[in-house]
Amino acid sequence: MIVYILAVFLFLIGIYGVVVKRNLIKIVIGIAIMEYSVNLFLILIGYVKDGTAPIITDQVSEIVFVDPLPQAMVLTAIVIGLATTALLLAIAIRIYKKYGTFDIREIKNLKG
Amino acid sequence: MELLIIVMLVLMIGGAIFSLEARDLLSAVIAYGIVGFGLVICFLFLGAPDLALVQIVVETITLIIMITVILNSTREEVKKGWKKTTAYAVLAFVFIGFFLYFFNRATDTLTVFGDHAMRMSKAYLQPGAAETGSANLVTGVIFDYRGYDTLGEATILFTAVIGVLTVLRLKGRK
Amino acid sequence: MQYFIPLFVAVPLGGAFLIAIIGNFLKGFGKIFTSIVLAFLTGFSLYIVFTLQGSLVYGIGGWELFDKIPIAIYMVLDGLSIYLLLIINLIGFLSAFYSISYIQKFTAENNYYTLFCLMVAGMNGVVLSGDLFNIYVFLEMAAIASYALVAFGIEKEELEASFKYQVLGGVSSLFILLSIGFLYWYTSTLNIADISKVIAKKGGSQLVVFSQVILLSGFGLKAAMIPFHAWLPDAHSSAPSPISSMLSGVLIKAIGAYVILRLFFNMFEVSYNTSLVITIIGTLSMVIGVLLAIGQWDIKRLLAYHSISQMGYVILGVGIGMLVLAQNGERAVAALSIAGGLFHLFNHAVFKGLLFLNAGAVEYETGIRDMKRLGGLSSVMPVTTSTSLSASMSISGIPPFNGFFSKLIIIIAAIQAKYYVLSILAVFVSIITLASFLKVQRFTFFNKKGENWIKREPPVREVPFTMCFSMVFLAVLCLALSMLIVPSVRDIVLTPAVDALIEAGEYTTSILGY
Amino acid sequence: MTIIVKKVTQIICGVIFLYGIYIIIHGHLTPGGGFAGGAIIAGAFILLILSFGSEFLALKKEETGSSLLESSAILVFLVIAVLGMIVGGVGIFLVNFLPKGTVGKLISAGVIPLYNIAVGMEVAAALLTIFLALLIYRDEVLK
Repeated sequence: MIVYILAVFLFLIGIYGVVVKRNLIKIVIGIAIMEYSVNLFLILIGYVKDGTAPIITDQVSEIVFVDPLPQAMVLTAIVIGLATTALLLAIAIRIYKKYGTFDIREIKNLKG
Repeated sequence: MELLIIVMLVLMIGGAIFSLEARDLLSAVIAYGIVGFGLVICFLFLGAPDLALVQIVVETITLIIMITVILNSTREEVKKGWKKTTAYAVLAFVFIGFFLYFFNRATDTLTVFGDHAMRMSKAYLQPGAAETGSANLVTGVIFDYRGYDTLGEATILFTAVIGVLTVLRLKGRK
Repeated sequence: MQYFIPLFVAVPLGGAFLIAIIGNFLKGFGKIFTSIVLAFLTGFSLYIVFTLQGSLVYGIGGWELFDKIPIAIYMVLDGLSIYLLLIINLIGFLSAFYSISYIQKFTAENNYYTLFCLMVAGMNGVVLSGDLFNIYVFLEMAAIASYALVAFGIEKEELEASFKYQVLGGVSSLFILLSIGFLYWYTSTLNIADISKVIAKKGGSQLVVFSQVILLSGFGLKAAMIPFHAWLPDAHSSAPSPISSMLSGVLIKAIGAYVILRLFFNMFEVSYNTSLVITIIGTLSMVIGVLLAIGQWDIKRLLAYHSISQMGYVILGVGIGMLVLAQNGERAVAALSIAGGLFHLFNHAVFKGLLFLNAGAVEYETGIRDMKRLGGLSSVMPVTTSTSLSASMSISGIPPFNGFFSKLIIIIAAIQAKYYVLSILAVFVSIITLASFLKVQRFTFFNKKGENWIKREPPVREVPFTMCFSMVFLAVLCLALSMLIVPSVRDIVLTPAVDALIEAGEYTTSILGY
Repeated sequence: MTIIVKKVTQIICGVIFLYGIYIIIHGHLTPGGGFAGGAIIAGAFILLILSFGSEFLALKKEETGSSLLESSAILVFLVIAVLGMIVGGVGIFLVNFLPKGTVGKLISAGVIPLYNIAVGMEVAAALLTIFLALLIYRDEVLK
């Protein structure tokens, strides 16, 4: 059970980063950390004791397989995470060019 | 197995905390890399080689993009105004406390790590290979049982690229 | 008939990819093709509205049940989803038609139409899918397309608004993914009907309540309900007008309100305290949204705050229905209040879309959004004035228009369900809405003389045809929709949507067959 | 970049590219598949651009070219999905209509290898376009 608590704790560190940090890049890092922790949490759920990767090789298939469904979900979630991070970084550069800083406090209405 | 995962998780949590607290943005991004590559190793332990492969390459490319962004701009983070940030920090810690408390209460009745009861994926494991014909069951699930997700998935990457191209164009209005 | 359901997602997707390729060579291809695609989809959904009995279930990839467990992804088309599809595609078509001339002021027109088609495809995908993770994937597609569209004109405040919207939207999507993980952990299946079956069998545990809270906060943020509304005023006021009319008219409904309804009616059992929480959030958004809107002078920010309060009406109507069902009061009152909520959902999409299009027309001609510097446009822009007059009257609930009827139903249902405080609040908020929209009308269109507009170097005259057409069409719709009160019309459109929510069991039997 | 980096890149780039193609083609046999292989191919190109500097390639043309490739690759993906509806005779979206073949062989999983190739091209072109967009933005801003 400790493993799940640590994974959710990593998620909460991401939330801490997003809420508290003033720097745009730190916020983007916070969101990316949250994405990684959710992906890990999903895979932790699908793990079966001493199960191996779900690939059928030709020898006698008596081995226990890990659950392939969370792996399909997480593959999608990783690429979604990449998509959001790329868009966030593109906007962060434009804001940096317009304001000359990554800090939220200078940027007018980005509070909250 | 569980011990290895716990060690990796502690390492990743340390990397995450360091990356959020680091003054220099470049070291923050590098520390963020610890979390990403720690995740790759966790995937390998948990029997998910597909994901480890995708994660390691995607993580490298994200790091390259982040470093390109940072080298275009400043590397130090402005530190001022302690009053406001501590208020937010206290708020965040309260939220973290509540979340963990409720999470712990909610999940004590659930299956322990490792004995996961399969219901939907029973169908993917037993006859899986025969019906989709692919030896790699995960690819079978991705492209055949849940191909609709992957269609949405590829479109999301396409949307992100068009979004980046629109945001990074030079002149917005005529 | 069943084989045409995937067209709702495949056609806009194919359209988006074709526009992305052909758009570079053929300049005007994007605008025409988007309007054709969306017109086809509107007609198709109208056709299905009239011919749909019960619900259509479509397994993707042709996989049968594996000893009574659904293993593939199912697309479910029942009364509620066809109702939403009609709204999405209708407002989508009108906004696309409106933006044919509005977007000429921007560069990269082709990307605009690609992202527009992708947003519509994402929303159609969310409304149609019966699988929890699939809803997340299409929700993310519509959300990323809307992040990029909010930042379309690369000005300072648009980039900030888009960044804030994306950070909050990203956090809420991750909450949703986390709760999907919890539900998969508890029920180890992803199909909505299957999850409700397993939860019914296993009995509600602490985890179900915990994931309900996270889901409600995640989708609450997408539907801009009160504790999570921070992103809405910035995002909706700085986006290009057809996009903000799509955003507040359709996106917060298809991604926010619809999924809350689907999950809390068809997946989880209707429990007393969750419906109480939903009703409280609805009333809070209704009241605080309108109070925030009074002090605004920028037209679009005022309209954005009003979206929050009108969404509060919708959630209030549905919340009262849930409360009555949870205390298993008589179903007629519950059906009436849910009908009121859903009817207001359609009305709000129509008149809020129209109001944003009017604000866009005013900005297109004069380039000013601040009401203090506007005035006397009625003599110069007759069409915009008349359509915005009809929209303002219907949002503040003046009899002949549709807003009045839907608010009336919600208030009657609140009284019948003996929640007198809520009905008084609803009337009070409607009066304040009337006051603030009179202010809008007086300042933008009527008080000063119009001739100084004509003397200005680009003379202010009426907006081009495509914008007028969409605005007039929506204004006519404002009147036509009040016909939904007539029982014969109501049974075709509104009652199947309400039944889809009231008889929750029927949703699961249609998929699982048992 | 120094001469050493350039020389090493010239050698490695080909191997990385080949490895990416191997991962895509054998997606349904060994771990990996469209997403992983596509990302590896994009990594090969990014390495090439990083080591040889951006003025070496005419970036602007590259970017439009790769975004064009990306949209056509995902269109191929959608066409295969819709083709299943028409050819499959039963008219079911995303059905695996090609013969399945024996499990372990290379040509074995019906439509899945085609999906793999389409998604691989799409992911490679997508990541490359994002990276090129950032570089072009940096050059134009510096100018």
